[in-house]
Amino acid sequence: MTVEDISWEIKTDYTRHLAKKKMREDKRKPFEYRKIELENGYIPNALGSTRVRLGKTEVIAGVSLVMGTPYPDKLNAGTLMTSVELTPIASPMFESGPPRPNAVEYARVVDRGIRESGTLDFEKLCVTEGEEVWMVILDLHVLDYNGNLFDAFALAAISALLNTKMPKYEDGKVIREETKGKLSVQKKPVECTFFKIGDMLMLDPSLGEDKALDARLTVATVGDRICAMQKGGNGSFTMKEIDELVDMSFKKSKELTKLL
Amino acid sequence: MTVEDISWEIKTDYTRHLAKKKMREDKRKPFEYRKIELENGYIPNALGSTRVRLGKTEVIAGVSLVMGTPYPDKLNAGTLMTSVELTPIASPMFESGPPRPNAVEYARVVDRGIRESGTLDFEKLCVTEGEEVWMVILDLHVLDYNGNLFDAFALAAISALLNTKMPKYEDGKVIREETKGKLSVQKKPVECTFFKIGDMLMLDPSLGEDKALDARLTVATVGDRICAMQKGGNGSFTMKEIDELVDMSFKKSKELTKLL
Amino acid sequence: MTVEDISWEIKTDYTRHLAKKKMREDKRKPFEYRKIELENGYIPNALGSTRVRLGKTEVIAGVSLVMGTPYPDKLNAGTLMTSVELTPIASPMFESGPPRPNAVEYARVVDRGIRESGTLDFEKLCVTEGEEVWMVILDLHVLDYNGNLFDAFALAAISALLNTKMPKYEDGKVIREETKGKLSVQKKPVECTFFKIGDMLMLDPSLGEDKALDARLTVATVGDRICAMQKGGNGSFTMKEIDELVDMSFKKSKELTKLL
Amino acid sequence: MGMKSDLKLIKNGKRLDGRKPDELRPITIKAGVLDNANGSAYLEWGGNKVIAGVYGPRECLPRHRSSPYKAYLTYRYNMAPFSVDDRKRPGPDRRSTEISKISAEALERVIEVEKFPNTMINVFVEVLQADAGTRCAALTAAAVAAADAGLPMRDLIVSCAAGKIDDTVVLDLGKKEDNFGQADVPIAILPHSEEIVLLQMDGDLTKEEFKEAIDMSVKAAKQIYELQKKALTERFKKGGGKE
Amino acid sequence: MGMKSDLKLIKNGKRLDGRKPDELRPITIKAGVLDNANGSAYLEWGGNKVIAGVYGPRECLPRHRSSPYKAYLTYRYNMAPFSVDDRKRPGPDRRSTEISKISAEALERVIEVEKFPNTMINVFVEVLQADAGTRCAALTAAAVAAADAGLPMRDLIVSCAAGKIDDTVVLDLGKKEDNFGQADVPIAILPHSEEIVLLQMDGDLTKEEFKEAIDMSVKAAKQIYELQKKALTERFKKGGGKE
Amino acid sequence: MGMKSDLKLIKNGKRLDGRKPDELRPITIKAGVLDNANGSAYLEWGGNKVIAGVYGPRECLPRHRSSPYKAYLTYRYNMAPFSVDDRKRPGPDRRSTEISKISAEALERVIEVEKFPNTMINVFVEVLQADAGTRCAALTAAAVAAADAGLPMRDLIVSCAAGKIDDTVVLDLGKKEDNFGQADVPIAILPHSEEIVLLQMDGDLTKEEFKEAIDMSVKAAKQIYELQKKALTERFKKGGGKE
Repeated sequence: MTVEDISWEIKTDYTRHLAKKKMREDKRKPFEYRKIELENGYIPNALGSTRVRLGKTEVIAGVSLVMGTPYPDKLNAGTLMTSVELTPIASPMFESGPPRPNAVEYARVVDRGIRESGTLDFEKLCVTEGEEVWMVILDLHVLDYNGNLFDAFALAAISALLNTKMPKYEDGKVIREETKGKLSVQKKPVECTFFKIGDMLMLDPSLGEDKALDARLTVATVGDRICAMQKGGNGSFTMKEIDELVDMSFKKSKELTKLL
Repeated sequence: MTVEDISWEIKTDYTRHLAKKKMREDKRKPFEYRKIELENGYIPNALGSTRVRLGKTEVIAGVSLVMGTPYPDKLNAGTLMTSVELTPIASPMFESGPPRPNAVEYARVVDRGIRESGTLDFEKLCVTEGEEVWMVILDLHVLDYNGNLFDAFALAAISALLNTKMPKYEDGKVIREETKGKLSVQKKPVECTFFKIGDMLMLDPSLGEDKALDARLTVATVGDRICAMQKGGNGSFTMKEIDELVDMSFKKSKELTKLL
Repeated sequence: MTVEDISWEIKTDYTRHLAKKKMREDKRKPFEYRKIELENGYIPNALGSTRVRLGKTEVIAGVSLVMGTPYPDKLNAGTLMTSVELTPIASPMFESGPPRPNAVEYARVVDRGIRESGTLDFEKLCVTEGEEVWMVILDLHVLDYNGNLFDAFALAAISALLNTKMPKYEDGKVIREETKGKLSVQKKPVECTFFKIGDMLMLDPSLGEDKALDARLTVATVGDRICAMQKGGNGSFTMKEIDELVDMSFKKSKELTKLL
Repeated sequence: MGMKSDLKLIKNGKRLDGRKPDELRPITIKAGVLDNANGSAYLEWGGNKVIAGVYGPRECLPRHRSSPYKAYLTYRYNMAPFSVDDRKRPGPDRRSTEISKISAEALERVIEVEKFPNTMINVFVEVLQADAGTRCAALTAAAVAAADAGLPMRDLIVSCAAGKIDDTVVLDLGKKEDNFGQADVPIAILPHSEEIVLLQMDGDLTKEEFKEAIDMSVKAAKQIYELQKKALTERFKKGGGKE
Repeated sequence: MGMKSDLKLIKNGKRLDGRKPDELRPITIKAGVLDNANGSAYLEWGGNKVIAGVYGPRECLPRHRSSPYKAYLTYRYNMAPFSVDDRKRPGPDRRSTEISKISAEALERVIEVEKFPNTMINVFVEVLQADAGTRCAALTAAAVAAADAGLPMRDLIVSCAAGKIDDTVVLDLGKKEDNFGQADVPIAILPHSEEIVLLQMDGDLTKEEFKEAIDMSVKAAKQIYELQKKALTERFKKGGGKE
Repeated sequence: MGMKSDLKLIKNGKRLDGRKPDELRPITIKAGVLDNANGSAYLEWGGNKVIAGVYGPRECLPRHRSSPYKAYLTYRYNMAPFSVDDRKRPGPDRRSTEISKISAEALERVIEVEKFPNTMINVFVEVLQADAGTRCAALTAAAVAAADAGLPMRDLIVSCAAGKIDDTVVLDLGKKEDNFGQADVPIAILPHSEEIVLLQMDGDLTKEEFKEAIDMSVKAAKQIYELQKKALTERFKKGGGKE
């Protein structure tokens, strides 16, 4: 046990103690998001990019478009790759090195939300069947980690895709300098992350709540449909709780969609 | 020194003590194999597969056939790759991670036995000279490690090759669903692993004997020819002992060949 | 702190103590190189090779020529790759494993000296524009590390390039056995590594001086031009000191060039 | 989820393999199949073949992972290279890393890790043959292996998936249903308390469809739980040791 | 340095972006921009956007790196995948490894590491957008972040490059000048003592040109130093915490 | 073993390089060639050039490898990238991993590791130029380097190979004989006791041919042993230090 471990133990006890009294350290209501700010085009070099601040959590999404070959089982479709870097600048808990399970989970849950909702028309991303297709690469970078990376990443991702310019492709060459319109984005999925401490259900965990939570549920929705879900944490949900959170996710997703 | 190390020290002393009196813990005679069971086609998804139980050691071999390019120095020949995974489910001694020297040695000794005996007609595996050849991939997986993986792997490998179906290859595509005959297998090499504790020579080391042995000798034979050998362990053999073991390997290999 | 750390601390104190009195352990003058020996063609298998001994430091450079594809932004030019292996045989300080920052720095500084001086005519190394170009691979290997690997590597590198034979290339095949003339080498850059302990400036650090130095400056020159520089170490140089060392580098580089 | 396709997955109320919408594929479970592992289980589920082994509580390595409050629990979901049609490269990929993470979190809910501070418990599941639904098969087997290892547990875990094909909610997707279907919802529950300890979803579902899928899985879980119990009972009758 | 090209980089004494030979691109610096890091700075320099964060002194991990004489100082220069036109693969490459090494050596000259034995101090710089001169921008930001962290320092560090294009020595190369120029000389100095703590050079320079380049950078460093001070002053006025 | 070929490897009882069947290629050995290593040896064998260096006994890292009964012995066989016609990528591959493993086991038989509990002894062999038979050349050099390091040893080790070409058993295969031959049997023996500490074989041999190959190698080993002794004698005459 390091000093830091002990300090987290104390904070966690306090967060749990508050939750028992239906309170949160930052005075938020159970289903209230922290302040959210989006800045599109933050990285002019990138074809698409968005910086998101969710309270003191700060992330950047950048979109690259690269010419590649299709998967053998989908010869007429482009591809999507989502990559998360938990850079150590963002938190004393992050370390340099290859992606850890946390980073993989963030990337896969965001990826699923976009992929399963039909946000991208992969067939439109095919240039020559079986040979040349656009690969959409979505890079998610965190600068300051203060809880709830799922929602921050997902929001940055869809917003960056929505403002992504299509480069020209001529004579086998991608010409980034000349763009022709925007990437075709057909849906606007968003993700809401709920959590449970003791019996209390809440939304948008802060850093302390991320460490203290028993169970976590991320729901990705688009309109009146669910397109992806992920439960995490060592605790559990009852079926009733999950129903309640799914209902709530439709409500809260409207707030998020307005920001796009 | 962990508790486990100490416990192994005691077991090793006992194994060595028995060997001095020409005895084995499981009452076997010096050149007696444990009970061997083969189950071909254990993995219906694989083109060829065999599960082998050698006493309480349990391994599976699976064969894949993939279209690839030939080596620049053998343009008219297919290729063979043998890979061993010592999965941690099989023993408290195995760890997750990249293959360790042990795994590499198992793979290379099994590979040599097959390759050097002329078991596969690599020229027949060539589809278009210099361009397309079949790559035979032999995956060896262990579920329970109780000594003598060399012989268990080698037996699973040759048996799996013998029951491997050739997929169809048409218009640049491998069609796994349709097979046309079997992989051409011309020989049936087997491997016998002997070992020495003190002055005593024995066959088929159990787990305890694997840890207690001074020296180990694996002999791969096919008919009346030797095709591969490998000595291991920190001890040594005299020339006379090696002669004796080579003679014995021709005898015991007949027993194994009968199982194929 | 290990025994070795403490022993180095004592040696370092002594080296620094000597430097204060303008002395060096091996009695050299400040700007005097240790004895340098070059042996070209040391590895007959390699197309070009040189062994360099600089005092008790011993390195080997080997040159390979491989047919490859050009970089997308230089379709009519061959390429150069410089790789350093700090093999653990050469020093108790080196460990097996992937290249560490030290090795990367050596490789990149040597590479820059050659690349920036125009030593290689990369356009001549193009066989078919956009498709086939020669890749020059320079492998630097150390057998005994006793200080100043920068200069030893750089000298071995340029000398090995100067004696590199061009293999024949016919019908899409490299024929190493038949060579046609030599690799075209247009310049002879050399590197001089200076260092500072306290206020004293010196050349060619021994092992002890490499560990005791405050700051290090490598200057690569060719004729009357500077083509690369690299400062290292936790200390600093004044502008006046750097001027003095640049002047000195032109003087000392003549000594080195004579050896080629 | 799936690729677009004209393939009809339901005809006359029956699925491609003849099952009804709420019907499981055949499942067999056997406990105590490995000699080295402290507990183990072999499970066949349709064409899936998985084997689970549990080691521990044992000395925690690396040391800095150990906790004074509970055992360090690891879960490794691993597909054998020959388990799928196109050979899988050995070693963990992103998919198996994610499955391992959420399965460990689910298991930690039932194994009483707080009884074994400063130790580790390692759960390994090998997928020998894959036929859709491997993560559920793996976790269902792992729970039996943990019980076979004699670890104190709050409950078992049963894992099962439901999904949507041809606009119909169905239980336990098969391989083609997985490839060409519209949604998949793997869950894991504790059979007694009906707590949900694992839940994923991908595809396209209305709220009602989602609820229907969960209900279907929860019902099926009871059936699977009976098979788990049976396997453990047979095992305890027979006594220890690999047969 | 650069590729051969017919591109004229200087016309009528002006550079492609209209700058005079000894003119810097616009620079803005802001201190205290991150919540988690003990000190931080955001810096824009032409089209470059970099953010620096400093952690420590804190417990040294791995332990064997700790020294009884000083803090173990690390520096990580990292380019975000989207910072350049052609996506950069995540993780360190040889170029960033070298930059990190020499930047750490430069910083160690000014941070009083000997005051914190047995600890470590970690400096991270993320290049969010790259536009030539990122290593100088990164180190200039890192010095501000270290000061913002309240670390005792002998001086600040200012880093800047000069180079040669069209046979003329110029300050602070832009992207095209970097690609098609003849030489580049990044340096870092301590603004008060004018000690040079980082120096690299590649290209083709006479002794006189080299001296001219250094002089130009040293002069520019004074300007940049004023911006660093301003950023820190504003920060201290406003007080702690991320705004 | 080899590729099929019409190449005749033996004509009129002579091999391609003029050797008789039981004739070694020329061998020269020199001890004490490195300054840093505690013991070292340089060996040329036909076109092979190898250099061996031994460090230790020294502090065992990582610690958990140390044993209270003996020194932890490591052996690293490494081919320099330029040692072969087609450049070898730096770092260990499967072949060198296997060679390192069995060579370490052979060396452990003669170095009295039990005299140095809790330490490690590291043997490094660099193959600078390869010309068939490198594993034998490497181990033969390593034994001399270990003796040069002053390590207590039960005996030296001599390694040598015999094989079959054109249906004839021959000693010490050259490069073409290795590529197009029928069998190769590298062994290592202790010259005094004639114990066999390393033995590999691949190809196609009858029992009689195998015996003939071993006999041939054992005889040759005596010759090589004389060269090892000579190298060490010269070394001890001259005294310590790299010349």
